[in-house]
Amino acid sequence: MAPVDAPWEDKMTTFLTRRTALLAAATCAATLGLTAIAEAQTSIKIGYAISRTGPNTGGAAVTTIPNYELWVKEVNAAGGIKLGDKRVPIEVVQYDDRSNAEEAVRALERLINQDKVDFILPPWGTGLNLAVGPTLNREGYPHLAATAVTDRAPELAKRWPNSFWLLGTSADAAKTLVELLNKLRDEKKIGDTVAMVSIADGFGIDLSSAARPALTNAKFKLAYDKSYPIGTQDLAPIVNEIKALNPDVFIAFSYPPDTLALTEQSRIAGLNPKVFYTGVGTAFPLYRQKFGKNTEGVMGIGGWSGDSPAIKDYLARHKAAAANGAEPDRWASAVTYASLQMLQQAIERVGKIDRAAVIKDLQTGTFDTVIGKVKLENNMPTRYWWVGQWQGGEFYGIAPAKNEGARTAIVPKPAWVAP
Amino acid sequence: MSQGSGTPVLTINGLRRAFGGLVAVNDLSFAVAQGEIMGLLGPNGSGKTTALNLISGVLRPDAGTIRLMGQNIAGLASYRIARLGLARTFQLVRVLDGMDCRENIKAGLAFQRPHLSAADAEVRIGALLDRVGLAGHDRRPAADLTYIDRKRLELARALAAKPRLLLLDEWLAGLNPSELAIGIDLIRSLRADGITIVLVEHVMSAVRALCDRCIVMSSGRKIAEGATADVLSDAAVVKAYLGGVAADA
Amino acid sequence: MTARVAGFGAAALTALALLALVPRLGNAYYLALAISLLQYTVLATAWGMFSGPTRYVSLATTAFFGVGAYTVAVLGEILPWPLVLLIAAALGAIVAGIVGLSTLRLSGVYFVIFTFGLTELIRQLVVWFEVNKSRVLGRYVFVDITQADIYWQLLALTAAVFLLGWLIARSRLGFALRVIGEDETVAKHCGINTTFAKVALFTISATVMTLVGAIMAPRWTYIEPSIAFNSMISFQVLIMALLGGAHRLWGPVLGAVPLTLLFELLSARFPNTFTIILGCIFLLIVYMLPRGVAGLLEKLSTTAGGKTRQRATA
Amino acid sequence: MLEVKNLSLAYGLHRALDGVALNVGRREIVTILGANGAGKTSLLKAIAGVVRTLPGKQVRLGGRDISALAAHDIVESGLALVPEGRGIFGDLTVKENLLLGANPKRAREGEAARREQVLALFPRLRERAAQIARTMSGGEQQMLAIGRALMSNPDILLLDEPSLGLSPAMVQELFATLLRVREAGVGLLLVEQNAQESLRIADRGYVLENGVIVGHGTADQLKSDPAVQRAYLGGVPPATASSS
Amino acid sequence: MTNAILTGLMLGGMYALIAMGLTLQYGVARIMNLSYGEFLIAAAFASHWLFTGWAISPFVGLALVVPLAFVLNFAIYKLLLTPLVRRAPNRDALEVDSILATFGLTFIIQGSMLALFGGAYYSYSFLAFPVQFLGETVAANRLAALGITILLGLALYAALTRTRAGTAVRAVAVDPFAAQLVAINVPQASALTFALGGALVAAAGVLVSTFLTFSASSGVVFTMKALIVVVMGGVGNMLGCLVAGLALGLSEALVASYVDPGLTLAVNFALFLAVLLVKPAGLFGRATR
Repeated sequence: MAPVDAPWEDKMTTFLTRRTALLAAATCAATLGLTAIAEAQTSIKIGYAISRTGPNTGGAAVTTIPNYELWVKEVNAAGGIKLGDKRVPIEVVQYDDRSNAEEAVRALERLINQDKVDFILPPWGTGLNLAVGPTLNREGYPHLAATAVTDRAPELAKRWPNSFWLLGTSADAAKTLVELLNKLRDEKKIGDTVAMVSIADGFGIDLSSAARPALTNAKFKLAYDKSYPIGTQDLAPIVNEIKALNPDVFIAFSYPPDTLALTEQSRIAGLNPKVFYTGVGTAFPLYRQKFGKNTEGVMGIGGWSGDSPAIKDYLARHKAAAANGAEPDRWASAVTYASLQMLQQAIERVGKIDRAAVIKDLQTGTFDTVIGKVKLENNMPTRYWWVGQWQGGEFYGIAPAKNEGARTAIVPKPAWVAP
Repeated sequence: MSQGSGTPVLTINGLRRAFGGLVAVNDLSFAVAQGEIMGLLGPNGSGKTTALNLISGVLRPDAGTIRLMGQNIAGLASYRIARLGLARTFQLVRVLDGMDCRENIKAGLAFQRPHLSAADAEVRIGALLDRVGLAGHDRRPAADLTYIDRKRLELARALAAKPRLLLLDEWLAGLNPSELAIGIDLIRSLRADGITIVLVEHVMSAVRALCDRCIVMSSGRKIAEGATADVLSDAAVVKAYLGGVAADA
Repeated sequence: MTARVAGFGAAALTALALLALVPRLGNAYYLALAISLLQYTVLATAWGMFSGPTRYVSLATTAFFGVGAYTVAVLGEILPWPLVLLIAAALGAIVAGIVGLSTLRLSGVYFVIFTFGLTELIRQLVVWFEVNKSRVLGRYVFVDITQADIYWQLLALTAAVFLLGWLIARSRLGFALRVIGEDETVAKHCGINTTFAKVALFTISATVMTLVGAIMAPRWTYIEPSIAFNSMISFQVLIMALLGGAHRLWGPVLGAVPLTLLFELLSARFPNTFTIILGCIFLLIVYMLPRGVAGLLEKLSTTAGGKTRQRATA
Repeated sequence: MLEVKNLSLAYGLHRALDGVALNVGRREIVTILGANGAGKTSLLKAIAGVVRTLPGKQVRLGGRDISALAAHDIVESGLALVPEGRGIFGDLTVKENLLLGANPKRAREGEAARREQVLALFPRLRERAAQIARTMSGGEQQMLAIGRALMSNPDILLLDEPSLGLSPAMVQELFATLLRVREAGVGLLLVEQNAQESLRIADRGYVLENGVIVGHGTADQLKSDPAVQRAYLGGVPPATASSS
Repeated sequence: MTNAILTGLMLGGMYALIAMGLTLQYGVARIMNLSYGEFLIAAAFASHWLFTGWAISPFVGLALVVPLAFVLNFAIYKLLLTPLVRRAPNRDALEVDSILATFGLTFIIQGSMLALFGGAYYSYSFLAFPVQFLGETVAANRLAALGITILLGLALYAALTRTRAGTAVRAVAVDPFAAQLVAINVPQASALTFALGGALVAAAGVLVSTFLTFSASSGVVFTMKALIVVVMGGVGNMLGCLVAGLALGLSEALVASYVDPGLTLAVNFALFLAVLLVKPAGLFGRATR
């Protein structure tokens, strides 16, 4: 199972050391005469426009909004963000972007020009993050995109040096998945027939386009490779056809409603491949709530180090703070929360509202977050969780295997059981 | 076929139109000569209005030909037929309520070829208002007109196009005796302008006063045709139309 | 009359010149808001140009808007900008012509839902094509167009639309449309080619919508079908035009401007209860202003005699 | 039975009816003569309560004031209208149309017997029971319209142009039927452009011109009135007419 | 093949189910209800709440939610829509007004649901096990929904064709003017029919929630789907609704199985557009204008 290598004390020590260093840095900054400016600052205004209505609501409500709220609450409970030697509370300005690119852009322009916010938190989703990219770049605000997956991320990071693409590229995601499958095949745990479906949306198409050549190059047999449109109400024909092909691996680059529907339909049709991998939504607490014991062995995109104390602590805090005790999803939620921690640490290190300096710090600094230590290279993290798996009611990251806290995959997936 | 003088303006041959199982116009043939006023009679539902709708292109015939000045217009779109010189009024008077009188008439002449200059159009509109007895009402909204004035306006609109053939669908219905006399004179004067007229009418006094010839329809078929006086005393016509009471006018 | 037209023209030009200065204010938010106002003004006015006189309620706004946006997504980085706009306009006109010829025999709700279905069909076909043929979904538009450029283009388009609308209203086509709106049967018997008139107007209106989509596209960097073919645009435009009063050329503006501002105000003041408040205000408007804002203005401007003429005069 | 007083109606500025008064007795056929556009149809609609009238009207049915009732309640109180254009439910079957005719509560009792009476009056309806109404011929549709109205067990039946679109033979048949309806104790108010025929079966008549009642009398009086002859009887003096 | 057809039937049944209420509301009460889908989602939430909070089976939930929806919709018609019906000079005007008013209502209902349940996705498992049916494996919840759809459809069809009250409802749809001549209280009948439509959509919401994932903002999808089915079948026509629903469901399943799942919705819309081009008033509608 998961290696529990680092003794508790060690971690504690590192933590303390790190904190001391931070404190030292802050004190340094303060003594360098920045106190005056910090004193003038009675609060830090943070703004965001998020999809509270429209088709993006489902994603934003699970992954983004609770984390923004949790973070603000925690920071303010602790007295605020430390600017120099004093803590300054966060003041929030928020809008609804109505899941609309134009509204999102305008809302941000309002935040910047009317509300004169100090920092901006990004919207949910790839499309909206790309839409607001130019604005944030032009106005020099750091842009910590924690819910966008795009293959152009490296290029975008160059084009907009203020933007940080924390969720990685779909090419990387597909590559990691195929590497995992390759390894499993080498271990003779699976054969080489793969069935792949993808949602006809930027996300699904990017991923399937990347996975297709990767699978073919790795000599996997792609027995089924189709896409389905957003809003498809019954995926039974797809599942039934795949079942007839009896593949070793089932891959679905799907969105939450389809992820649930595909899983349910697979269970009903008795599609029981050795590897069962679904897309966004697999890591949602709703998935476990709906499928209970049947989640065991299901793989999905994302994941986290479920054994790490930081994550466990984060999970507890999230549950305590969110409405109805909702849990975070096991992928982008933690990244989102981590991005907020990074922002906070960068601001505190800079010690004043200096966005250019904060961007610089984000580019170069190292951050202590719930997902571990993060150090960005070319505005992107160096490691991601690309494949996770439900094991014993928790969704653990399993690939890339070199990631700290990676668990070993359970393959083959246990057969579906009656609920 | 034609008993009137000159070439036929309208020649109809074997016209037929059915709605579902109901044959509204059945094998209808007749001709209208230049300058003639032809009465089209028959009980309500006998197919007169359907015939007018077929001629004016509102409906497409199932069979048969309709020649206007020699050109077959059967199945042609209404607007094309209108541009070929056919104008009509409607059983339930149709004026453009949202416009004033001047604009109503302008609608009748603005889309004819060749186009009139704005000044010429104004002159024609004024003359038409005068002619139908609406002088001075140019800017009055059509919706404010009385029933009889609406009828006048509708006629003026139909005349605006300088039609060769004018179809009047119960245009005299609902007029009181003095209005009726004015109306009859007005229609008669149109003939003097060389307009050929097909008149669907129930007001027998007007039919007698105006029509050279009449056609009587019943259940979609032509049951009589001829000089007005002859037709109105025809036994079959009396039975079908006048309701079993013989007429010996 | 001529003096009045000249005076009005001068006033319009002055207003245009003043509006052209908005980007100089240097406030990106005001610019963004102005862009939004212009976008909906043009869309709603174009919508009203066709739907006002003909009373066909169209939900195809998004289809044309999306075609414009997608044209930019595909060609924006390859061809010079004016050429891209030209191609977008041509595509919009062609699609509108085909749609117009095939659908104008539908009436009432059948036309409404048809136009909605059409939008979805175009969107599904674009998706399918991108997925299976070009194998990209979501295109990036990196063109050298600033926010001010977008604003000025929209402003020019707005001016063009109003000028066009004014010219059409004075033209034979405009008069024909008024007659059609009053009574289509009479129109036909007056020698009006009603099909041509309606398709022509539909095409003009659709071309304008396509251009709006094309002009707006560079604002978002990233175009995917769900962004370009967002059906909310159709609904918003419809609602704005109806609320303003589609029976006059300037009616839709009276819906587009206040509603855009209202959306903005509510989403800023009440981000969490935005929808509920919006819904309530909406209902209030429907009950209080049965003939739209334009109807209210007309009512106020007519004397107590009550001779409210409800339809447009040229 | 039916008494109407001071009935006025306006469409916009156009006054379609102005202070109309009339009455119809039990077992009586009353006809309204008038040119197209004189307001005959409006008059029947106004009595039946399906159009909004100007205030001040008084409509009494069997002594009961029904002026303020909604159209459906007027039917309940015993007045049925066969409207111009028949107003049958074209997409429903003949049977269903008749079933709906008996929708008023007053018609429920004895419904089966009344149905038999109606089907006896119009045997064609029995043959066509399962047919969709709009697929029938005009005459059959008219029979259905009258049959449906009779199913509501009316005291007063208003008929707007019942002969419309019927062949002469069928008109004769229809009017014979109307006489039988009268014998059943129903009062009939008849609007008919076929003035000759309607005066033949009517007991009394009113002349309506431009929304105003300008004359009334017994059928015979009206038939011999020269003005009536000129205006509505095609100028044919009925005195010299021989029945065919 | 059997499987694709069976899947298509179940899907088509669902489409017919979600459209049945709308065809009543629009066909009879003449209200173009843009908030229709919101009512469906509201019922889905109610069912979810009853099931997860109180362990009340959705079948029992039907008995609670449906009558409540009836009362609620009746009240909405009486309070919100009657003024519009009264002031509308003709059907077109009522259409515009009802579009605007129910659009506003959409915001209110959706906003309330967002406030109550948040924007997250909801789903629960009920009868989520495979059953053998006609030699094929299908989901029990979908099959149950199909069964109830058929029952509801038959009951409704019988009520509309076999009873006097039902015939009266159809009469209002065919000709509201003539309906008052046979002593039908048209406003009352419209209100009751609107409410019945609301009850049906609530039933659809409860059933759909047993197998579909939904969120507070997914209502509009159902509104549009229902509108398409209704318009394709012919407004106000129950049979047309069923046939159109099944045609869409079958075409979707067959295309998914034999052509390309990516084209299902495109084919659906193409089918819908083609039907309208051939029959401008829908499969079972008659062109009246």
